[in-house]
Amino acid sequence: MSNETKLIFQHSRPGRSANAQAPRPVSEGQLSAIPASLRRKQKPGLPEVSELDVVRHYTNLSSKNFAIDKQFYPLGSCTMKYNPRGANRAAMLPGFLARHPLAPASHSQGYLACLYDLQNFLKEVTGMKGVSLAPMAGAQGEFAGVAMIRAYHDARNDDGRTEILIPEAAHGTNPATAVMCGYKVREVPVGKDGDVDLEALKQACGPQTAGLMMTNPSTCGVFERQIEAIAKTVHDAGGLLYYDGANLNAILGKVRPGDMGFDVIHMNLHKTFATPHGGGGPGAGPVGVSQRLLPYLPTPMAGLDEDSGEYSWIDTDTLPTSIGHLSAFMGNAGVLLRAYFYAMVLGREGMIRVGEYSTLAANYLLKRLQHVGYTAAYPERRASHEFILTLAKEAKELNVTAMDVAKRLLDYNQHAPTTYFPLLVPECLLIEPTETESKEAMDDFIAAMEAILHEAKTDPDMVKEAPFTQPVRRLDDVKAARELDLTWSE
Amino acid sequence: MSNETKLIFQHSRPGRSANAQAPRPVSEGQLSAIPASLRRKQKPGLPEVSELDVVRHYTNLSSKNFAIDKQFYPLGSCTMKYNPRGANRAAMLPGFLARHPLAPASHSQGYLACLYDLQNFLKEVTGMKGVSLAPMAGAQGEFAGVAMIRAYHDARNDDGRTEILIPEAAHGTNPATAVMCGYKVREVPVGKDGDVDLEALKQACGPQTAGLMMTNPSTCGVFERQIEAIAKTVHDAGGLLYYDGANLNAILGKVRPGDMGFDVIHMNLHKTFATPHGGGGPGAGPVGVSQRLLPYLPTPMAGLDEDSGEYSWIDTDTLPTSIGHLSAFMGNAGVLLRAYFYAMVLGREGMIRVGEYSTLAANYLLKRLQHVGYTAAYPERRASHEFILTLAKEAKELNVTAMDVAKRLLDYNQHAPTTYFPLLVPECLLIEPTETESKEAMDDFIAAMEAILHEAKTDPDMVKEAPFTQPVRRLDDVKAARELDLTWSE
Amino acid sequence: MPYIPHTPDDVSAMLDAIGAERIEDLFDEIPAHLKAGSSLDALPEGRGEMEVTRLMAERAEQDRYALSFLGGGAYQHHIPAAVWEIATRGEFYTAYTPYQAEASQGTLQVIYEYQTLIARLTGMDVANASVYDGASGLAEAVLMALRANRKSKSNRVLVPEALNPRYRSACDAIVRNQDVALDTVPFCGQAGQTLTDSLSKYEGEDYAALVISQPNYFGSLEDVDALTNWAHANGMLVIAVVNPTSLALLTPPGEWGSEGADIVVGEGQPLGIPLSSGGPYFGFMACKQKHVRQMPGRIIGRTVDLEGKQGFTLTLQAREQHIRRSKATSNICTNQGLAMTAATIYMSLIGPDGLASVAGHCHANTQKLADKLTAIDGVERAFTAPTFHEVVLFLPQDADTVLARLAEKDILGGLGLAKDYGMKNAILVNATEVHTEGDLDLFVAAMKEVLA
Amino acid sequence: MPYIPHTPDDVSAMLDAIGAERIEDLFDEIPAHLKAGSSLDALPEGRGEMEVTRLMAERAEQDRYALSFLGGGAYQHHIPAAVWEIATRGEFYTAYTPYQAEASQGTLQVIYEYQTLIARLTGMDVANASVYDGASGLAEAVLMALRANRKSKSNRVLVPEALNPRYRSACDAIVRNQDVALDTVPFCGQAGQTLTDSLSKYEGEDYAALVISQPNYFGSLEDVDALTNWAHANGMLVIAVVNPTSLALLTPPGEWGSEGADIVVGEGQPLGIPLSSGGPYFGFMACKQKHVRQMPGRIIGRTVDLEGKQGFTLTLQAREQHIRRSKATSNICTNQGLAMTAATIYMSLIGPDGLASVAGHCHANTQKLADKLTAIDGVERAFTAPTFHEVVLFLPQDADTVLARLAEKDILGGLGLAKDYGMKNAILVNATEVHTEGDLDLFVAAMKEVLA
Ligand SMILES: Cc1ncc(COP(=O)(O)O)c(C=O)c1O
Ligand SMILES: Cc1ncc(COP(=O)(O)O)c(C=O)c1O
Repeated sequence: MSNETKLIFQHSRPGRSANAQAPRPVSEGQLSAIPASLRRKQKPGLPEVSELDVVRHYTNLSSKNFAIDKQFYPLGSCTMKYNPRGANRAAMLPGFLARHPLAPASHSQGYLACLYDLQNFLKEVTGMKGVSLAPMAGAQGEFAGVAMIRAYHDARNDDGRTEILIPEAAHGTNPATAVMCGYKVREVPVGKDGDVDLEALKQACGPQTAGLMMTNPSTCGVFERQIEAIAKTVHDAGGLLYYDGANLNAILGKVRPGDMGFDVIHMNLHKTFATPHGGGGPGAGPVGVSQRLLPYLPTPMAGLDEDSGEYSWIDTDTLPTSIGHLSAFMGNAGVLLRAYFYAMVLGREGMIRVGEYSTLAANYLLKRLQHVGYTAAYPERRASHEFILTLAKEAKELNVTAMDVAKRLLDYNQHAPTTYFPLLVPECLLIEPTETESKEAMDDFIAAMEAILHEAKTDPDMVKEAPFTQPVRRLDDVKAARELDLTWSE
Repeated sequence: MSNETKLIFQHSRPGRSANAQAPRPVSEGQLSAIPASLRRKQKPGLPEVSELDVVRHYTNLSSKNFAIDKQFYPLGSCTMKYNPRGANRAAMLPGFLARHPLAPASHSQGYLACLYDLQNFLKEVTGMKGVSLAPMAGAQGEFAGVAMIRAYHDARNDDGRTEILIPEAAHGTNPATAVMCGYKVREVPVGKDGDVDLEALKQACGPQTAGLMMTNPSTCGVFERQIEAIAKTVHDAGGLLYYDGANLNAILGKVRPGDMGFDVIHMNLHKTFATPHGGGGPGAGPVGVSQRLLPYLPTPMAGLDEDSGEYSWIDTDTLPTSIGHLSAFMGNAGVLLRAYFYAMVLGREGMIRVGEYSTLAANYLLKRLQHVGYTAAYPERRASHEFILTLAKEAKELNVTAMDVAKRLLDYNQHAPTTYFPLLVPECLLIEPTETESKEAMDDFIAAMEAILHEAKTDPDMVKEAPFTQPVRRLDDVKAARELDLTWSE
Repeated sequence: MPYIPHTPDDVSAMLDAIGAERIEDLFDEIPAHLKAGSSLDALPEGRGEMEVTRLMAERAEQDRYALSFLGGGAYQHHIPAAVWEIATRGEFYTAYTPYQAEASQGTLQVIYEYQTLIARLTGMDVANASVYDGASGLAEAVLMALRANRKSKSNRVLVPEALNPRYRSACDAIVRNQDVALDTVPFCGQAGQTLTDSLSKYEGEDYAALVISQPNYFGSLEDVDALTNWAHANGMLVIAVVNPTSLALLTPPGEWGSEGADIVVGEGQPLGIPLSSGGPYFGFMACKQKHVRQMPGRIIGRTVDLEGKQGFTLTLQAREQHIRRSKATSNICTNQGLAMTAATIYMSLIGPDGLASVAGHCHANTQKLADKLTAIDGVERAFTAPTFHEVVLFLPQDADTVLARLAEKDILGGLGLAKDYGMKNAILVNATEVHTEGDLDLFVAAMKEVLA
Repeated sequence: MPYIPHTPDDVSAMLDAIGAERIEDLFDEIPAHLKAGSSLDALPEGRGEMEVTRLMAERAEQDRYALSFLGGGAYQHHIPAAVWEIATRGEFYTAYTPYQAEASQGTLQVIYEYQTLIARLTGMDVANASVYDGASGLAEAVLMALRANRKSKSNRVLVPEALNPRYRSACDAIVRNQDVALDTVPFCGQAGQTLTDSLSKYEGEDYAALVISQPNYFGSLEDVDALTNWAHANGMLVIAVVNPTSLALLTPPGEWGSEGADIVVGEGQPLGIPLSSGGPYFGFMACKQKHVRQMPGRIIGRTVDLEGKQGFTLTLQAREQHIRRSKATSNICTNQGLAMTAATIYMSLIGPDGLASVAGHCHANTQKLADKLTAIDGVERAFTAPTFHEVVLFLPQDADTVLARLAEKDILGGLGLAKDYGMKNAILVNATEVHTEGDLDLFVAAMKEVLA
């Protein structure tokens, strides 16, 4: 009666197999061209199980997950909106699934047409001059973006620029990316109102500045009001402005990064364009650039010969200044097709609604949560598509932390918000409802939050022990790290 | 924190919709050809919900089901074997899904080829002379079979035959079918050893006998050893022999109904041929017949012109003696395609293994359950692909019934066997493991049954209150029937 | 061994536990000379999923066509992707009939919701959990009407000639075994409708029910109020056969005439079920509360559990074969559960306004198509009655020949009416929301070529 | 409003709660002149799921071809239907990265199983939860080797010319930003292999690692033992780039030479992932236990909960960007989780013997194809080394022209080597278990025609 699920390996029995799936064994004679010295001595330890074993095992495992398809999932900075099932069907059409990445352009016109259109849509909604769909996730988009900044300075032989500036609220991928691109990172403080400390920025800027990476709205869940001054400061110093588009959902159709002065941007299609997160991935992180970075876009991209109406690949042979390929082929095609589907269904009016309704939802949720007794981190500010609560008071007075509240929410069948990010707000919960959740779904969440606050006051120990209703209770992370157990053995 | 799932109607809000799904509204002008007097006054009360509402609601509802994909499901007489996912994919190929049932033969050669092959496979495995795939479930197959018996007698003007004989252990569809075909039903008793009471049968047979319906192995889970004598008795009286193929799994590849002397048979493809049960259906109940019933097969069937290699439909114009169509088109095509897939994967060797391994599993399970203390209904007999336990002793001594054990099994994450069928065995559990369940799965079931027997002895009240772990506790069936609540209203 | 998990070790362990030496021993109760009547040579050798999938994919490809305007009881509609992605989840797809209610609340609640949806769509009080299809559903409805109409002693039911001929024949094939007669009410050759005039000759006769099809096979809309009132005035029950899509726009049977229809059946396929060569579809069936105990098929009720919590369960099982055996209302057992599940998801997704848009486009597109086709010389509408989403057109040439020539161009241009109605030059044409203006024009252009 | 549930009532209620009049008010912190820089005219009007699906289906159709023998890093294989039917279940498909472990045990256990499978397949100690793809995975491996090889002070790594050129260029595009240099080891023009001879000139030089590709881009099998031992003897780590299917037959990197490779990466696509125009695939990455703290990407550990029950959780997070920021081992955050989930299901279904059969058929079919093609006058094998499931053939004519003419017949006959290796007459051809004898013969016949 335990709900501990065996490992697939524990179902294994020598000689068992799902043998409708494999071709008949070949004879040793058919393998004679492979030298014995290169042959494996023991068969690899994959499980030997039946087809039913596999189907049952993974079906049962799946039921141990929360997911948008089952729960409200207000994970800040992650934009957990509804993933249209129609997009999945379209991307899984046999014609798309069977296309080899290196099929000649003559046999790729349908696929290239989708990419070409998507590139144009993304240019338009971001206000950038060119877009490449190649990066495989947000972080790879960041990498491409910063590599382009570097290529830009390099091309001008402007080689004293060794630093990237990053507001302290930034996502961890920003500094990590800057380092991967060979830069040093200098953090810029954020003020009490959630905006960047402009004075500090001015002081940090200089001839060593390659660029600034930021998101707007920031991960503090507020719109950076001094964006123009920031842009001017960085540009005046000769640096470029990078936009981390993870928060694009907040402003889609309202204000465009290109119009704010950004030189380069990545978008997370697995956020703003509703492609699924798949329990960790895949995503897609297209990059958009202003005029001056066009020569450096990562390849390949889809091109169109207006005369013949033929699509083709733009690759390093036609764009030799490109920073090049970031993967063996051309990015996460299946994700791009899903985003294309989404963009086509939304169309121009739909894009504009995204920013509006995600912002409406976040401001509603914020106000209601304040009303039931929670503390906003930036009470004077509008929420963007997300906002931060701080539980510093509760932590101090009741010894109930943001993590405790997060865990207790699971018992109410609500996924927890993002916890402890951004790091600068103590005991924070970063909450993002998205535009696809109904008011009733938000009201259920509010009711749960209200109940938990009450529990925190009346029975804090219980809250600290939560969750009680999940497949496991709180896990021993220290043991996990100290006594590493990363692969299973009998 | 309740796991009560709202009704979809409770998510409804006026004006909400999943509007990526519907075309834009038409204008009233476009509807002007429809007289106002025929127009609906109020819109129908379908729920007004978002796409996410729907996906989440039905995903969550699905998780309140047991299913083969999640649990061992030893429901006797139902043959809950693994439903190959490959069959689902094949049947859902766009080409198959898009074919209109009335598309001309010129545009149906691929589909007809599958049907034609399947007809031949079924003829071969049952030993019958002709097969029609038209019936949409077992019961409709029974209907077709008995209607053919009637057509046969009618054609010979043998019109005094007003009765169908049915062993008392038979499935309820058998007598219900006989009545739908205009016959009276006479039950034939079954002996203590599970075989038909041959003497009683002889007495029941006569000029009023249109035929006998039986399954072999019977629903007592044993092979009817006197089958030849029974056949002779019925045939001598001028009656025909009907085989309820629901239990075909037990003998597939071992002994064929045609060779046992049956004149007509239906098969449950949703049992023997591994097509899914879908929470109640659909199934497919093809019928096979001996030579003398060939003229009466239900239409349409797939035919082949050997010379041209062209497939065509055999319909009432070419087979005017047919009992005709049983549905608007030609049966549950998607189910037939799944069965075809299954038959092709199994092939001839695979078919033979089905009977062998389902019988092996049942006999193993029976022996082990006897060993842990349960009582077999027919301890002297071999099990077929299923067997019966009787809990008469436990009911009497501990007041724990077959139903109590069934409900308690759910707490052990095991689906319950069939309860109280066949009616002639008191407090019975009819158990069918099928050939697709591993020994480990059966051993887990045995362990649960052993534990429950122990609980029944030590804590019978608890067992009587089970289940405890399901979305609901035992339901008030009396209230359900007395205070009928069959549709939801606000 | 595909789909069989047992290793040689498992087999010996199991045989040991049984006390048998070989698997073959387990069949020792079968008379030896009956065994192995065949080595199943007509079956091919088993192949892997890969090969069989490829073979079937090739066969599926073979039957592709560009464009279809076939209706006649099965219609092309947009099916939201969510419908089958959810319906084929293992929890729905591989569950059995919900006999163990506690472990089947998912399926049970779906059915309860479905019953509610069908009742609301048809304007009736209650619905069952589906029957095989529309045509066999009509047979069940006829048998039900005979039981339910206590005033009538007859075994006869009136059926319009304009009802889908496939429904008439399937219904007849089923009910004639109980000596039930279906008498045919002719349609008006001008209007393409069933007029009350043609019923007058049955006045005063004992019929258990009148069947009314809305729309009828020709796509024509019947004067359902008049027909219903006539039937009730003559002591007959009314069995409505309806297209579910049309009900978003048309008066629901529950509101026909002054009392409404008594029993409603129809083909559920338009509600999210792919054409798929004719099945699995599902028949829906609804009735007035007072007839519920005569209704065949499964019915789910809402009740409470031990702790007073809402739950769902099979109810009124005393109507069913597994309890009532030869006294059951029908022999139906397995129904069309999964298709019904899909339809429930479809109806929830499409909503009341969405279904009205679908119905509206079907109607408007069919009108437009008829207009375009009748602009061709010699092509004209056969009937004067208003239509829903099908229409009969007369061609200047033999219809079957024209249709065959269109098919050579991979356009399935409609159904001929020669076989069923002797109308050699007539075709029955359907368009739905899936057809674009371009699709219609392609058809019209091809028709012009063929007729030229 | 597609995908937005709010009714006008909802909107007013929400605005009321906020105390705003119009939605637009919520954007009052955005400088007005920045707003509405465009009315997004480059975007079309929104369309329904039906229209967009039809458009995309037509485009997907456009790209169909009869038969393909393209490999070069992505391979056609049979994918069991169960793989994606399960992987696209909402619970996997729509979950986020498992940050809340208690509510993500499904995904977490899948990853733990996946780590185990990859470790076993490669013969390594540990694996991470996937990187983007094989090529970017190689870049991560190079950077990791620089960190892990404490003995080396260099920023240089040796890379064989016979490594997939797409891997070389992507790897370079990534690592050159940190001033890492990839020096190219040429291959032997006769054998099509990387010989230890060609390495001798690097002896004594400080390189952090040697990359070994098994098989290499030409499909040739390298003498991995000799190469591994050479690298270790020269103070370098060994980075193995392997095809996962081949590992069912070939010595796993963990057993190469006397000590085994140190880091293993490869493209996971052959393990149940559709070709799908190049992605999403996933890169797998494994290493020796002692290097685990240098490995990038997510890693799952098994632990216990409060009650001592087994559970799974993200571990060693101090390597990752969300904790370690600029000091992280990589910037990777989102990975290829769903593809990894599919691969886990694939590996479980196919099993060790099944994968060996797949690999065996790939090899045997490619051999057979090469034999058939080289029976054509003027077609010959380019290299002498043994191959796995790809082979380079010389044609008597310009390869790109031949391939284009084959493509006109809807046969994709291989990849040209002109651009990457200047081998104008050479093609790289692959066959797998999906190709039947008939497929091979079709190709051969077409090739004969084209060359005739
Ligand atoms: C603000 C921000 N930037 C960047 C990223 C990185 O994107 P990805 O996970 O796709 O690499 C994320 C993702 O969580 C993010 O929230
Ligand atoms: C012995 C037996 N006969 C007949 C049937 C009826 O088959 P169906 O449910 O497909 O109508 C069943 C199904 O449960 C059965 O078990």
